[in-house]
Amino acid sequence: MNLIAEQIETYKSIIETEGDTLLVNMGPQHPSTHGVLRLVLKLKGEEVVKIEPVIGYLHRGFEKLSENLTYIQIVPLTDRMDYLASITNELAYVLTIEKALKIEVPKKAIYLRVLTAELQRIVSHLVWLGTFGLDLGGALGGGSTLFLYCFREREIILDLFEEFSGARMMYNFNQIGGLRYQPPLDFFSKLKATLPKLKQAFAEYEEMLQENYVFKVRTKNIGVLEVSLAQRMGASGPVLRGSGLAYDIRKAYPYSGYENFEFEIPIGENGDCFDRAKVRILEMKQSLRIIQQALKGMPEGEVAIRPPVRVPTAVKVPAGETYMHIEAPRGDLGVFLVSDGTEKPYRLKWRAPSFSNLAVLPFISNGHKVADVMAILGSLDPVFGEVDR
Amino acid sequence: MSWMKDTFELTGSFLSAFKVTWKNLWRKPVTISYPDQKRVLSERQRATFALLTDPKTGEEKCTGCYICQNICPALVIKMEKEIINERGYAKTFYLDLSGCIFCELCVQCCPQDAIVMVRHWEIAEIKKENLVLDKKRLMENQKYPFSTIIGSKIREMQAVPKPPTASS
Amino acid sequence: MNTLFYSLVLLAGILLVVAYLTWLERKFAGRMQSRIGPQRVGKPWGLLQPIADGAKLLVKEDIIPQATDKTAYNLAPIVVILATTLVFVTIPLGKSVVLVDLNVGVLFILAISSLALIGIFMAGWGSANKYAILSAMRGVNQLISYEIPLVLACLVPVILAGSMKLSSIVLAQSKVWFIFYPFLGQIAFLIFLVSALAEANRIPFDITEAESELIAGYTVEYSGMKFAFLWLAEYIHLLAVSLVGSILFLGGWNGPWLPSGLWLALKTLLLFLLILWIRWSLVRIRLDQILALSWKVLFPLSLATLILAGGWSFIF
Amino acid sequence: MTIEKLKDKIKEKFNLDCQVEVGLVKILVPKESWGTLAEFLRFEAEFNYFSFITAVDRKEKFEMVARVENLEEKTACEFTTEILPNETLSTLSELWEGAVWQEREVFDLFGIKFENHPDLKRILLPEDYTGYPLKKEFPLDKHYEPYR
Repeated sequence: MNLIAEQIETYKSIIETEGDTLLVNMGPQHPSTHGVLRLVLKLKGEEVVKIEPVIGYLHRGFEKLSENLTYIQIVPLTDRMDYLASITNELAYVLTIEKALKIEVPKKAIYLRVLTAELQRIVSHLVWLGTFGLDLGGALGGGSTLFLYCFREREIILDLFEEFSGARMMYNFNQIGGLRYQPPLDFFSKLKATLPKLKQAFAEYEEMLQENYVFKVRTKNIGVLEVSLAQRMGASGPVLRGSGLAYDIRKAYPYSGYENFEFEIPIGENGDCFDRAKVRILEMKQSLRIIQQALKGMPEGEVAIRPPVRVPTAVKVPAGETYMHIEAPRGDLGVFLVSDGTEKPYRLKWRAPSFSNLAVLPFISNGHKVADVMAILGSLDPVFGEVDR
Repeated sequence: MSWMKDTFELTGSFLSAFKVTWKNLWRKPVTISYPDQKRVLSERQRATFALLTDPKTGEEKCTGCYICQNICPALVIKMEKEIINERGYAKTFYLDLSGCIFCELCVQCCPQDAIVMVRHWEIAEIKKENLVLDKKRLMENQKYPFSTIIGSKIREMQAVPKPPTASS
Repeated sequence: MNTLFYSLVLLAGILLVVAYLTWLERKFAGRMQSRIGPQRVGKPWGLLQPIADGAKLLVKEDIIPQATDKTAYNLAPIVVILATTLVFVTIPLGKSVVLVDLNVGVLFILAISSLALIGIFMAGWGSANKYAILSAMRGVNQLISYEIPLVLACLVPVILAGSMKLSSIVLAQSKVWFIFYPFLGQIAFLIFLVSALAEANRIPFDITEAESELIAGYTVEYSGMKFAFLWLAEYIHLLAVSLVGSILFLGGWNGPWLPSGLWLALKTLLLFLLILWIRWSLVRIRLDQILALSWKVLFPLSLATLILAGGWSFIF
Repeated sequence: MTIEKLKDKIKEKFNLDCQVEVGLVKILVPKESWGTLAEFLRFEAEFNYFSFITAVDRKEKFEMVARVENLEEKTACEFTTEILPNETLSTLSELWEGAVWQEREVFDLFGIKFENHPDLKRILLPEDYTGYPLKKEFPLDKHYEPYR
């Protein structure tokens, strides 16, 4: 009898209870927190009563660092923000500086930027799809089948990037005023050869997920995000479009020649996990469409307006404020630059889409089961390099 | 009879999932068994660095001009200059690979094409100190194949590409 | 003395077979995922991989966290592996190759194998870890709900054969295997397969060790040989499920041309591969959906099947 | 509401001059009317989408910039105010929920406090951290003891 009483005391101290709720701390090291997120869950049985994300484990002081580097030195650092979509980060930064300097880049550079940004979008969404499968406990695969399929396809594109820039993930590929190099001579033919493979793979995924009853059961009506809340939260990208608002910066504020390309904006209906997933899968197909158009219309010519810079202080931005936002794979990636006429930015604020998207999590996951929280988190697709900067 | 419909859909989705895995069961594995097979590296591979000597005269190309040290965003290059016979040399040259972000800016800005990236990526070390490449080790790295991106070539690479001539 | 010798042989045989079943699973999953699978230890196909794994787990440090309930924590792996291994006592592996051919074989198997639940709960509770406790709760929920359809599905062959003795059930299938009985056989087999998967905690029912939310469930605090026991128990259970399934529904060692033992092995292997295929192709279902599947679909269906089986044996 | 109309309305209501670019209004507001202007922008001008709020350290004062957008009409508004260090600013989080985390970030990195903020604590840095790294006075070159 005494032993049992002792045991009860022990467990009381171990399991922190509040009424009949259980406080569970998930992360920062946890299989499905997509990096280093900590979630403090308050559970009632299996049901989530309260959820609080704790972020900042990957904070590298990016904005402070930028204030102490020159405009040219920052370009390779931007790769490290959203490490799954490096090129779009570079593009956002480079376009901001070009906007502030009011320079135009050659047409071939514009086309190549669009081409690579869309390839990058596919890469990023493939990683999302694979990890979303893992979060669901393996949509198609006890943990990892879909994940490995997605990475198999991603590898093809990364090989292409490697041919182009010599690096697989951190490219340092855009420069202020164009691109750093021409693509290798056989780049376009290789890319053309891979497109049918990708197309077939996407068709497989779409069939597999959209028509899959189990996938539907796990994602439909889970984590419903209303469109008005999504707007007020500043959620963007597939999260906002999944809620049913056809807002895409590529269409709304065309940058880098996106007005020359034809594509559709896929939207969802309810704003649940299924819609967000659907939007992303359809977006990959639209990206393929843009790539095909870019390949068809690829002009000849130079890719940069100036030879590569040799000194770090070569670029000086006139004093003023510049804001530029582009449609990154995760949404509205904005760069707010305050310059004071020197070679270093006075303040460089990154409006990271993952940050705003992740803030939605506590609003939409209450009342769901623990397993659903992971599905919702996966469908928001945060990347912690970008959330924590 | 919604549960009947559900059950049918359930079975159908199981079958479609089985179909995909079945198809993939007969595809060839994409794995490259690393130490036995190695993947073909791209010509522009960025992996580690080398300091070059001029193949004709056998002299070091680096003149110790500090440009790469100044442009490095990660501050991993440290060098000292000395002047012998009215020509600059790098007396010491340290490159800390553990902090390097492989952005290639140092290669891009080198006016003498003295520092290049080499296509040799098996650079893991047990001790962190060994990742600091000094001048001697950088010179030794010349034995590996170079990446095609070299400071003076970047300008050419931005221009309109010429189709390969018949001789080459 | 003879019995002791045979049981030792049986135990060693089970462990060896199970070790190579894990190898088979890894190889199979690898090919399904465009990978190669184990290939380094024991070239060319990594045939020594299970032995290397076992050696690794044996020499690993056995960490016992301070806050654990030592008795429950230490006893749990033993209970689990005992419960799963004892099942083999009454499973016939050939025409008269059986340790004890019990008159109530089916009952014995069902009763003993559900004892593993107690071990799982002990492991979850004893670990004093929130994930483990959640997992143990889920395990109890799931196993209790799937026990009933499993028992009812197992009763169908019992009714059809008129005996609970496994050898006489096989004997009754010497002309037609039970799975070929129209409707009745297939539905009963399906119910058996689904509930056996749930009992064995395999995907799509592996919510007890759902790695995406509960990390590893009740095994989260175990290391070394204790973890190996829990992990082996899962595979032993799977082997038992495949064996029992092929005996109850697929006609056991009945079959033309080939020797009887080979037939049983072949059927067991096929069933095992089917389970692996399911594991590597499906998504995990949520707890409430699993329970709903059990109580709303499988339970009524299995009752109906039972009545159908009764009618069948009454008529023919 | 078109940009021109918005400009007139702001002139009429708040007596403020706007800087107009294509699809964008930039307003410099005094600190007192920050909250009322935000309310006007949210409910009357229907700028529903909250993009970001941030601060710029101008050494003797902080410049606060917030950007909101109307996604349907593709218009945006950047409103700016200037506050002295140690001054507080009324929160935007009651109008746009997205401001909750963004203002926490500003508080974390600049030390600016927001009135009536529901949950004002550090977000990116550890909770026992002292100092506000995005301030220009934050020492870079000397050893800094960050934790309490």
